[in-house]
Amino acid sequence: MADVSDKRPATSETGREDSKMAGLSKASVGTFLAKQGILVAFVLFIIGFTIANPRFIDPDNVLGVVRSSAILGVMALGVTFVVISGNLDLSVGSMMSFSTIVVLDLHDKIGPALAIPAMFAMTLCLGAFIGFLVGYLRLNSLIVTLGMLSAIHGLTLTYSGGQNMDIADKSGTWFSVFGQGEALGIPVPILMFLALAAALGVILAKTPFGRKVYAVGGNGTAATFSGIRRARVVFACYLISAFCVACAGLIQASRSLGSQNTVGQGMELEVLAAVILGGASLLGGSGTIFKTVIGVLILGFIQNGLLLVGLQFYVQYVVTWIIIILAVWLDIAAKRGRLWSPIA
Amino acid sequence: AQEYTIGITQNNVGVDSYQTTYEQAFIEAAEANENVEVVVLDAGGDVARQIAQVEDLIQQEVDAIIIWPTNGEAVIPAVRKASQADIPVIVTNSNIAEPGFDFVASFSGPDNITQGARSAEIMCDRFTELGIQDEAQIVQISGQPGYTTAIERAQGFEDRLPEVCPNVTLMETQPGDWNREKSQQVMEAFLVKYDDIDGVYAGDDNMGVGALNAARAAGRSEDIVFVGATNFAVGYEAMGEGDYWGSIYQSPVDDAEAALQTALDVLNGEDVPFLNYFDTPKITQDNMDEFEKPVF
Amino acid sequence: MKPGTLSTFLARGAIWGFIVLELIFFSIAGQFFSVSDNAFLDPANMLLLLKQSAPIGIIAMGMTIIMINGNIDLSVGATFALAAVVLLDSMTWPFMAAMGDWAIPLAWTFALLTGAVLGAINGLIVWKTGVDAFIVTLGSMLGFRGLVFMYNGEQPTSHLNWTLVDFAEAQFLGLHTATWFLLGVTAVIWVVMHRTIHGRNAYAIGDNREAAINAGIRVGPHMMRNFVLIGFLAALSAVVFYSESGSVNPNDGQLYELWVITAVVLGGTKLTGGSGSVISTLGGVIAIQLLRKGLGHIGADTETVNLVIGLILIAVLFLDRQLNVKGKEALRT
Amino acid sequence: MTQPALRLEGIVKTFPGVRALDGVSFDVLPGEVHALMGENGAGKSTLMKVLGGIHQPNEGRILVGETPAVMANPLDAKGKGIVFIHQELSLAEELTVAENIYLGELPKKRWGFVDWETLYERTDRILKTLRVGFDARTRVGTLSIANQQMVEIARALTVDAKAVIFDEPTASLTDAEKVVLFDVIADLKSQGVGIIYISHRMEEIFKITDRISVLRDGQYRGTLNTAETNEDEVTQLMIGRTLDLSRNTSHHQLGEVALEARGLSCRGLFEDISFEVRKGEVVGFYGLVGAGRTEIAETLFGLRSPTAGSIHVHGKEVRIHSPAEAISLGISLVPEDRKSQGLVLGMNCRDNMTLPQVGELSSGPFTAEGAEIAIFEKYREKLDIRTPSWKQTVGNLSGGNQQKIVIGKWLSMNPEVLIVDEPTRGIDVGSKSEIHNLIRELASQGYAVIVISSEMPEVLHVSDRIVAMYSGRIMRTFTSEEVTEDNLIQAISGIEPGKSAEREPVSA
Ligand SMILES: Nc1ncnc2c1ncn2[C@@H]1O[C@H](COP(=O)(O)OP(=O)(O)OP(=O)(O)O)[C@@H](O)[C@H]1O
Ligand SMILES: Nc1ncnc2c1ncn2[C@@H]1O[C@H](COP(=O)(O)OP(=O)(O)OP(=O)(O)O)[C@@H](O)[C@H]1O
Ligand SMILES: [Mg+2]
Ligand SMILES: [Mg+2]
Repeated sequence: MADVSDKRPATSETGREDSKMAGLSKASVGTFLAKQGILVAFVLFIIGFTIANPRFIDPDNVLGVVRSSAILGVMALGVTFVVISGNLDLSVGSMMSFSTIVVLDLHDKIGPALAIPAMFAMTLCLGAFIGFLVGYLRLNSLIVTLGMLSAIHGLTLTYSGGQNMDIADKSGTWFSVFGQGEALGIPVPILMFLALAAALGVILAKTPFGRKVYAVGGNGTAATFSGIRRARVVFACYLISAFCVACAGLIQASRSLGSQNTVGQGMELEVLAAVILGGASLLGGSGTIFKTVIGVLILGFIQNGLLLVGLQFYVQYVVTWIIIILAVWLDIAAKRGRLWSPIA
Repeated sequence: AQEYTIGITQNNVGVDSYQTTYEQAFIEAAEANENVEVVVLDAGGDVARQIAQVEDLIQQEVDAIIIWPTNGEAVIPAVRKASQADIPVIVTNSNIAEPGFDFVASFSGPDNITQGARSAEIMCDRFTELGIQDEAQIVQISGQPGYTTAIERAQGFEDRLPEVCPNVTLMETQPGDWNREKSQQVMEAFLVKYDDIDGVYAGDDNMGVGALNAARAAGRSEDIVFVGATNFAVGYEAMGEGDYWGSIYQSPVDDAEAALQTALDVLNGEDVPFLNYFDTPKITQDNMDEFEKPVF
Repeated sequence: MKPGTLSTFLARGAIWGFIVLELIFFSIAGQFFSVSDNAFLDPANMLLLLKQSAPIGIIAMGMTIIMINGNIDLSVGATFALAAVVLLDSMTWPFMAAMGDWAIPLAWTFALLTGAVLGAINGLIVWKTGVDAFIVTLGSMLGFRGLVFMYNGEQPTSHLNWTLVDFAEAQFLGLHTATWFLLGVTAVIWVVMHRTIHGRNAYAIGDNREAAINAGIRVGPHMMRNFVLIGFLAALSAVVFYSESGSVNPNDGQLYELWVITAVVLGGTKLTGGSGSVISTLGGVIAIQLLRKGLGHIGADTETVNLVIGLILIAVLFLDRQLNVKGKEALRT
Repeated sequence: MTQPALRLEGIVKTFPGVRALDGVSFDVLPGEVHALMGENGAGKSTLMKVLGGIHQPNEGRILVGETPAVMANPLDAKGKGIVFIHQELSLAEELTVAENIYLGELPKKRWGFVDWETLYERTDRILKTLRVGFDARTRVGTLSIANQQMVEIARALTVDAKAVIFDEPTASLTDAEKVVLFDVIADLKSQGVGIIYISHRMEEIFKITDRISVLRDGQYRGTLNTAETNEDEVTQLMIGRTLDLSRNTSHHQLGEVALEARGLSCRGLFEDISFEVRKGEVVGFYGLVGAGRTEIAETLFGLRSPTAGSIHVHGKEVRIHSPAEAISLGISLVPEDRKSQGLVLGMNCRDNMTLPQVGELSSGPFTAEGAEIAIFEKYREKLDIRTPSWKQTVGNLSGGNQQKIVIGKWLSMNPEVLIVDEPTRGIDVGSKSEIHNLIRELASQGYAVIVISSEMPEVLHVSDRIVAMYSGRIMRTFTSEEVTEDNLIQAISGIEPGKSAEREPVSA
């Protein structure tokens, strides 16, 4: 549209430019904070813990923390998809117990080469079942996965007869590579975590499927109106989550070559905390894999840091509480540009 | 003989294989005896649920109630209700608190305090063998916070250790929640934090093996004496491999059978001692051949 | 009858229909599997059912409001435990011990205050920081639990007061003390939700928070009041339950939040807020308790109980939705 | 001169990357209807939100009467007698009409109990003056959008207002309801209330307002006396040029039948709908709210299952089970409600616009961001979408610009059959005529277009044929030569020439 009346004096034009330039650095710091508030929080914790106990950043310790966070982390990657698509997955903990027990049991029965794919298939079936209920039947995901938390636990107990599951020949199996192996000096669990994070991060950020996940979580109705098959997307998210759980179960099983039925119990909330700490909204439509990784690391380092400082576990609880809230608060305060909530 | 219906409410089946094996052994023992029918309930670790289950058993008019308390004190009023309804109550595995003794016919189970003490002795003996009884530093990984068994074992251990090995230092205690994985994480942190760890006491073998795994990964398992309790199959194997020093032998099958037998004895009007401890001997690499490998 | 009333009734009534199904099933199955000669439907057993529903039920009433508000509270289990610790421990304080049985009401007050204060802490954080209630209470679930442990280490906190136990075990008009509390709380919350301005605003805020803000409702303090309320109710639940049992393990109340939420959602309250009813929540609570009791009655083992409870939750949800869908013209979105 | 009821001085409001208001000053006299006009995104709603205490201005001040007032929050504004009827519906759907109207100030009894009697009585009194067909106890969620808008409007009558702000109140109202609204405004006016009236509809502006203030790019452009000006002058001030708004006279070569419905029915919603759209043709669907037009569109788009009848695309009978299938058949739908159906508000502009084709655009397994940005830029220019960049979150755009994103989203699909449902709701005059031209242009390129609209001028302007609907049935189909305003109104009111006035309606 032609516009002739819009003339401003040249001086004011440049004046505005100048003020923009001056504001730029400040503004860009602001935007950075707003975008990566959680990262900033993370760095602050690291510094704090290091001052409290310098061993904290000992490379061995760091590797150790990342390695033991890997199991939680791998699960959190999958749950990130589910949460972004606007749903919840509380069943990952007991599903992980299931995969661990199954793969350990099958290891001795049919050998690791068959046990691993068999376990993945079974875990994916569970994921597909949840995906069907939540995606196609549109049942409330919180209750469905809460129900599955209990049901899968029952399934695991039935499968194992409630017994611990241990591999008979612990030293003679290559199966231990997933949990205890190293490549290039880096533990395999970390490599698996990073590889999965990279792959899933790309899927989420760079593929049409990822875009659809955001759309379905952001506004499911609008997504349907845009020709997105919502049920299919949700279904796929649960499959991804189950796949990640299976990977976590694999690492877990391989790490100790034996396990109890409750190995993943209670992890669902930790996983969710990591995802949320990473800034994903429970309402769906927001979050990224990178931030989830940060969320996972924050949780892992908090736990480890507090152990190193030597606090009683219950003091750790309290400190974890404070840190989680501070981290999320910092994150959203940076986003909205003010510390206190505008709610009257 | 007379037909009896016996109800049992367990603490938390499925949380570890000890309790699961106990449940199975209990059912098998009951099936083997044609005079008994059993109602087997699981409180899932929740006191409220356990109290409700006792109420339900009273309502169902069973002949005797066996209870594995989730909390040795909280169940006292429920137990009182049972005794007011003239139903004898047998406590199993971990005892209820003293004010409840009046309402209980008998206790049958292991003595967790003694177990803790024995673990301390095993540890001390080993240190003495190695000649480090005057400088050794140890850490403890305890069971799920708040559970009687966990508390009693820790207490027995901590009380006994200074008596037998006054110069051994217990540097730190952290809970491993009866969980192998959790215990492994705790141990990983200990290994970073302390350059010199000579011994680890774990509240059960499951956690003990978790700690062992951590030490193995760090290449420090050789230098550490691992002592647990409730000898699990994994612990037994690790002992066989020479990585794990000792534990306390406690069979859930004995535990369950003792509980059922005590209940039957009470019902048959026999004289039963109030405290019916079954023996839980020490097991170490030295004497492990005398024991069968645990089934759980 | 207005169009839609029937379907609303069916939808709202789904949980009661389910309860009836459960009763029928367990009565019949009980004939075959139960070792007991007493019928499942025995009135005394049903009265027990109500009593046993109280600990979860009282908290669920508070959770209903919180969820109608569009929030959630995961810390109720820990609040429950901490209030219980205060209740039982305070009675051993020297000046309280000196008061004899008069210490009881005071101890109750302390416990209830504890709950309210913990709720206020949650509410204040939600209000002032704008952090989502899910995260705030997920954090305080840990934090409050930490406080419980700090109070008395890993030891259980106990104080067995038989006066208190007798009071808690008493029956009035056939109903147990706990049942009276449950029904009383349900009635009060019902009145609050349907008759008071606070209750109506709760619906409005959950339904469309922006609209509520635009209309000048002070959303922050409103939500805070609800958190105080649920903290209070969690403490009340503890007071009712621990008066009878007299001892609290530091990890008591774990997973209560999940059961409470399940009951509330089974009762038809939307997780997104804006709609829900305390009466249906009561139905949800009873349905869960019935399930546990019934499975115990027919002697199901642990594996089966876990499996069945999980699948039934899903089945109820499915049933509920089938009934709901028929009421609306289906737009396939 | 009388004391102004309300006065704004030098208001500045910035959002990250946007200077939404740039020193705006104007005043409203008591008993005056003051129009606020401007293009989409000019800052009208933002200015009103500043007045209503929803936003805080960066600079400038507000005077109510003579006293400077700070509106820290909506409650403050309300307390100072400023009532705000929002552009986007701001209602709690689960609550009743009465509760919504008195939201935030339900009448109280002792102990915080609601005084239901007073509430219902007052509400019913208000509803009576609004002549609506629902009562105080109706749940708002069951009302049509138009009726929900009436509930919003009813809020203006609850308090002793000094000033009432109407932000595009007529965007989803039909003529009958508009008449009621104008009566209400006249009434308020006679009580000496100052009224700010925002609308993109010239005829309304000239019918009811006294003065017109114009905003452009967040800047105040001047105030005109309505009686002394005309549409061209206002348009010139708003967009810098004048427009030609007339009836459609152009005709394209019509091609084969692109889409045909035969005896299509959906129980309770519409019955026995038969029509066809040819390539190159624009068919307008006109009718009252609730006539069932949206439902027909939804059925064609695979969102509803018809209970009878058939749909034919290019002569072949098809069954459409989902929007995805409809899209693959070349059908696009610009939905009625942009907020809930059209947009993912939390997503950025580009992603929203390319959402339906994100899969097709992809290069290999990855999204083709460059191609997507190109599409966005193309339609940003074509539709004059005002946004700092494609990265802007759609929820932060002005209402009209949001609508343009939805339109762009479906245009960019190059559909063979384009269905647009109320396409220009909330769109400014300039862009509106752009969109109309675009629709004509698409038709000339051989697309088949269905336009559903409740605005008669719009239907008349763009359509080759007009289908008049009443209560779920097609009453009559007009060619653009036959149609007059009179016979169109007759048809949509259920009056058929030569027959008795009422036919039995489909829905209850
Ligand atoms: N919360 C916000 N964050 C960022 N930008 C905003 C926000 N709200 C409004 N804007 C921007 O401010 C400008 C003015 O928007 P406003 O809603 O006031 O326009 P309007 O005149 O009401 O337009 P319409 O006629 O389309 O309703 C637009 O460019 C819009 O994108
Ligand atoms: N009188 C009414 N009372 C309650 N709801 C109604 C009424 N009329 C219509 N509705 C609902 O309002 C919505 C809008 O009406 P509908 O889409 O049928 O009309 P339409 O012909 O598309 O008109 P428009 O496009 O102008 O809204 C529909 O969901 C319909 O169910
Ligand atoms: Mg606007
Ligand atoms: Mg419509």
